Amino acid sequence: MLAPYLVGLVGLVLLPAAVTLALAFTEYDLVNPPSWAGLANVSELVTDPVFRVALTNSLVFALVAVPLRVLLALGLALLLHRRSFGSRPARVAALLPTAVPEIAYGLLWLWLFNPLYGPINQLLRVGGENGLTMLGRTPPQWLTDPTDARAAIILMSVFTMGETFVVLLAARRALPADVYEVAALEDATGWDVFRRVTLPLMAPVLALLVVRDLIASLHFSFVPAFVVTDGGPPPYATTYLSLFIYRTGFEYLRYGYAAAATLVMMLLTVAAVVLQWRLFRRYRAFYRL
Amino acid sequence: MSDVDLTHDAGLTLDGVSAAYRGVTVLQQLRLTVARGELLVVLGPSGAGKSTLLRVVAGLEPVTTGRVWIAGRDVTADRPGRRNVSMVFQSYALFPHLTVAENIAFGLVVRDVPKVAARERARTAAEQVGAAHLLGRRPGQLSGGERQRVALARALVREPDVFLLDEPLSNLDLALRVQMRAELRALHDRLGATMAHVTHDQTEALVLADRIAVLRDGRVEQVGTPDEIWHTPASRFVAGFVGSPAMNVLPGSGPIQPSGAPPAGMAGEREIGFRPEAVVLGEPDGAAATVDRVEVVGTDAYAYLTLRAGNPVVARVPAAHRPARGDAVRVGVHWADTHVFDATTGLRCAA
Amino acid sequence: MGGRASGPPPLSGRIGRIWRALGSLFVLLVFVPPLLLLVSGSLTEPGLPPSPTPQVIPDPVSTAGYRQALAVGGVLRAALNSLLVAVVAVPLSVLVAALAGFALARLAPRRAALIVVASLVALMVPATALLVPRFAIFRVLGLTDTLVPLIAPALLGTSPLYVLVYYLAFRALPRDLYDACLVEDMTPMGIWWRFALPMVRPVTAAITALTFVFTWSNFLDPLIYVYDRDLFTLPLALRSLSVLDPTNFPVFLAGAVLATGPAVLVFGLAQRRFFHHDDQTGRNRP
Amino acid sequence: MRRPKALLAALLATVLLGSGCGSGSGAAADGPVRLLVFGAPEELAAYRTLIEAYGQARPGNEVQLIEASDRKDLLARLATSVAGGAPPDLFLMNYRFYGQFAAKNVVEPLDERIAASEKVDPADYYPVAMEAFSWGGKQLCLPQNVSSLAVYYNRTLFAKYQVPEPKAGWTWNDMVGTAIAMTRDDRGVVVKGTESEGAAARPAVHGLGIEPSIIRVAPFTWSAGGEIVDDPDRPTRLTLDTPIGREALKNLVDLRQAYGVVPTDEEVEAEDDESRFANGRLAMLMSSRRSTTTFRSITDFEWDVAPLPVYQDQVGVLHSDAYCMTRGAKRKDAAWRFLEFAISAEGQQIIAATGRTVPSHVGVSQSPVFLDSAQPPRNATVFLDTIPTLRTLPTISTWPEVEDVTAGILENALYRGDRLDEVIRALDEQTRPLFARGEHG
Repeated sequence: MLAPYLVGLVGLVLLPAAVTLALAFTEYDLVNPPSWAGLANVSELVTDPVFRVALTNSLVFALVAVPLRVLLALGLALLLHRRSFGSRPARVAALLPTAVPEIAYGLLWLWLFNPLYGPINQLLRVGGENGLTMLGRTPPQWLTDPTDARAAIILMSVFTMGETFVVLLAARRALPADVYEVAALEDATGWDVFRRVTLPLMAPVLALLVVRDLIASLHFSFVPAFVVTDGGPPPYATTYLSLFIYRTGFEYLRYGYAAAATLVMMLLTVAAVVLQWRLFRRYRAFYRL
Repeated sequence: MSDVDLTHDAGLTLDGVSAAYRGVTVLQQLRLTVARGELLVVLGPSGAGKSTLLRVVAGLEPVTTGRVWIAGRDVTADRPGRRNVSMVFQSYALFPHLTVAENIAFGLVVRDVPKVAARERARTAAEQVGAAHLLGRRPGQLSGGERQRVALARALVREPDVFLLDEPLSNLDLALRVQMRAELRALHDRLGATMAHVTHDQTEALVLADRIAVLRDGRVEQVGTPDEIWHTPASRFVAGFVGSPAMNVLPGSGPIQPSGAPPAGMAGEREIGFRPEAVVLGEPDGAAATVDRVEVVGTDAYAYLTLRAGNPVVARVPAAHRPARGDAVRVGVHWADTHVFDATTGLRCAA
Repeated sequence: MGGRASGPPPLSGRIGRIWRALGSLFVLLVFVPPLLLLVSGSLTEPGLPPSPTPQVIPDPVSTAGYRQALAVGGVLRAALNSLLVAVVAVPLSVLVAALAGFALARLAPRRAALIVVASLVALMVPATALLVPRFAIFRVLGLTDTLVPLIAPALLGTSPLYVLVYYLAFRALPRDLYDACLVEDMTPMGIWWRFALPMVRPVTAAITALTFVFTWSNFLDPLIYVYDRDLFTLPLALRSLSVLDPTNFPVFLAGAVLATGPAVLVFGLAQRRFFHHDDQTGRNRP
Repeated sequence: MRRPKALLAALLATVLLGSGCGSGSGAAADGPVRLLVFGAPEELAAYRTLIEAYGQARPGNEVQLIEASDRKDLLARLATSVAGGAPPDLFLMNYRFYGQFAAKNVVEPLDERIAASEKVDPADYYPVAMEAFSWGGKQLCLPQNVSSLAVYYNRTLFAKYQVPEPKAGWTWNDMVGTAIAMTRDDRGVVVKGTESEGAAARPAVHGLGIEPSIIRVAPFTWSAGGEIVDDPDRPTRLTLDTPIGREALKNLVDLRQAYGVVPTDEEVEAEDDESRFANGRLAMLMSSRRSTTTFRSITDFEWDVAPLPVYQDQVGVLHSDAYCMTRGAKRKDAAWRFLEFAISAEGQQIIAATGRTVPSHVGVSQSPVFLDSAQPPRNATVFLDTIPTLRTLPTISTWPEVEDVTAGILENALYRGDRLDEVIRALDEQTRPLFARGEHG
């Protein structure tokens, strides 16, 4: 029963990935046969300012976007797990952006972010004069200011936390009712219940989701940076590792070099996952979960 | 210890079966036989290996040594589905996505019994356990007792060679348990089926069983009819496990000297056991004791005493003649009412 | 929804309900407008100088954007291709993921752990690292310039994550139920089909929806593996619309609406199932 | 477990069957010639027209168009397919970007085929375009056009504000003056659209649109007698730190920072220059011939083209695309037959009719198809007059990276007003390693 999956896993992912990672140690331009280069690519990466910027961008993105996404999903799951007025449509609404195909999603935001004619800034300008907001400030320059552009990419990614939301909602609904009854008998406040009951009980799922989001954050940033900001504003405000690798490999034909960047990216991911897992284990030991 | 008469042609025979779970031996050289049409209750405390025994019979756990025979067939190497056994799980293991009727017919449907026939047999089985009115419901809508009946019906429907019941009554409340106990016994008598029933409840075992096998640490401690188990417990362990409150066990040289003629073989280190109802309060030459507390259970009362030597003793007395807390009493017992055990091996001595 | 409220509300009674309703309203207000704007934008007349003030209902309402998207972008043809890919790939992918997840759950722990780790590693591989080697594989198999490379990811359940989700779901099912199946002499395939799969319907619904969206919006794969314009899928068609000028936004928004519609529909249908789980053992993931 | 085995068997069968077919079709030389191009939907339509005409002229010869949306998509496709061993037979590429493929031996030299051909005579084509595609003494690709930069302007708007139209020989300062005079607010009053004036002075019409890139800076540096690189054949660094280069840069930056005649960054992101011009809110736009296709759909006003302004000499910069054949092509002969057709007078006439190109075929460029006065621009000879003055950018393999890096720096210089010394230093520092890594033809 595992056979098709194993064929797919090895043939379509592990083997190709191994080939690419092996190419990290070669000089390969996609055209001529690769030649052994040892660690030359890696040592060049260390001094490459663009790579460093891309790395920083990716790390900052992960550090900001992952907590935001998970917290938003958790908040929504806790808010909407119980039946109440409007909770059903609200649940569907929270999922909708996740359903939009990536490219369409990129195109949508490209228009929403349009600095002059986009709905977001037009809304922000309501009540203001001369193209300023009501508070007399310039509206965010989503596509031309480095900080605003980074925020824009994060904003885009935050809206698509539907998958995380669904899992957390299910996890919350699966929690046993009796512990909440005990908490009610002890007259615990909402915050106490959250901190001492809900959070510890949901911690395993949360940990899993954070790991997943961390891994995926490198992928989340690709299409927005590719379609919406094109890696800019200049020089490299939203050039994330994924885009850096794509450009280096496919536009500048330096596949070996791009593979080295991929290697670094994967090692970082593994490190982040292991670190996070250890932190979680300590937490789990503490709560004896 | 008891040398079981093993015939491989019985309803169910375990011949020197050992089994391990996660590297720990759970069953050790187990020899046991259940006659055709017999209801054997496997009794023992938690961790004695009772459930493992059933799972080995069903083929859900492998044996490390020994052989399993069902209705004259060696099934040791057969997979569960080929052994023609049915099992009632402690959790009932009903499929929540199927209706009661579908649950009962499940075993038939997966064996490609035609739908109409399967439905008919499921209805019959449901009627036998008094669950015919539940057929259209789903497990989520049933009470504990109803689920138990459905689980039984699912076991019945296939007419297996052996029924395996894994603590099926333990999740029911007392009244229901008493009722289901009786129904289960009646069902067995009606079907004449071979059944192995696992429980840790000694009352259930005594009431239900044709024979009882007392299990301790993966070994059979004693096999016998309820009478034999009660009246001639083969060891101190069996004596202590069967009966509530438990049998009093005191050192043979100890603080109480039973009256009457001692049985033969009282030499060496011995222990004597006697049930609370055998204790005589107010025996003039009895041992001195004080009353710690008294529990009244209807017309009877249990007096918890401490002998001068410090040993605790429980006595059953009529509630009307019960002593009061703090009273000084004299305690006696007849040799005829005692059981003598070897102090080192814990085994019954002589008769 | 089953009405199985998990415990009493931390905020008691009416105040709690009001807060919750307000919260729901807020969620609606945040999440719905982007999509409404997508629709309203797509109905604007293309090529006009952009309006300096916000317009929720375009004036004039025009379907020219849709007509141009269909004509210029070949959106219709692309939609058919996308549909073809999804119709083959999604069921296949769910099948593979469910089978593999089940087999994993029944495997000896040590072997299962090996495959789980391999799957986690596979999750960490960025898509860009796979393009070139996969292209070579597909070329050797003579499959470039067909839709097969777009269907191929179904072989690994689209994403190893979905296999792991199934694995966890199947593992969470009570052991007694598996044993009951074994006593009834069922094959692993039979247990999977008659017992395990029906028990995790919410998971299947969720994974089907996610797989659909993933397949439907797959962009990099067709970009690399598909040449023939007649084989273009929707994301590629949209990509060619995205090079249009910003003021032609109604055209590409129209394309985006056309591409989004089916995905939203599938999600809408599936969410009823994965939010609706009243059977007690059919818990969604652990 | 019967079913999974069956599934696996089916899978293996598919794989084997697939590879069987694959090796079969891979070796076969029949099937259509595959041509990889990119472009906006209108441009792609032009290529489809060309292929259709070829099919009619030579029945039985099929060409399949592989479409990419932009240059980057095209590169990704070309690179992966070459790496995977299944390259397209032909691709169309600008000379600025073909260097990386030429250097890596991906492109098939065409000299022998040209010599043997009865249809292609190199003398029929503008030499400047032909030379741009010669690498290491070999003719690698054959150009289909010889476009160049020109200034598109909105005649109607010039007439309305009574500003003299640009004409040949005008200087950079003339252009700045004209742009200032054409930058107006919504009441038609001349305004200065700089940030310091506050948002109140946001112009309704901007005087000039220009893209901050090295290919826009180059012709003016040349015009002033300077160079953009130290050695056009074997460049090792940019030479914008010379007084001439510096002045050209400063003048470019001043368009935004001092005079505010070009739209702001924000405005460009909101609406690109081409559509701003098409919407009548940009008086002049510096662009290549390819904008013509889009502008021909303008109905609201009249427009025309003027030559680039000069510092000293009239110098233009070449914008030329060529058909290249891949070395790994499966159907080289068939591909060559299409190539012959595409760059022949007949083929060039078809593409020229769309307005997109300045034909590289001398005869076609001077024919009514190109100079046809029924369609704007009326002043199409501007493009032909420039040809003798055209210069080419260096064709080294890393030039695409140079363009990307410099574009970022120049964009910040123009819109954000980075200090000029910093800009020049950054341009030099960041491009040196790229030049060092580059290979030359």
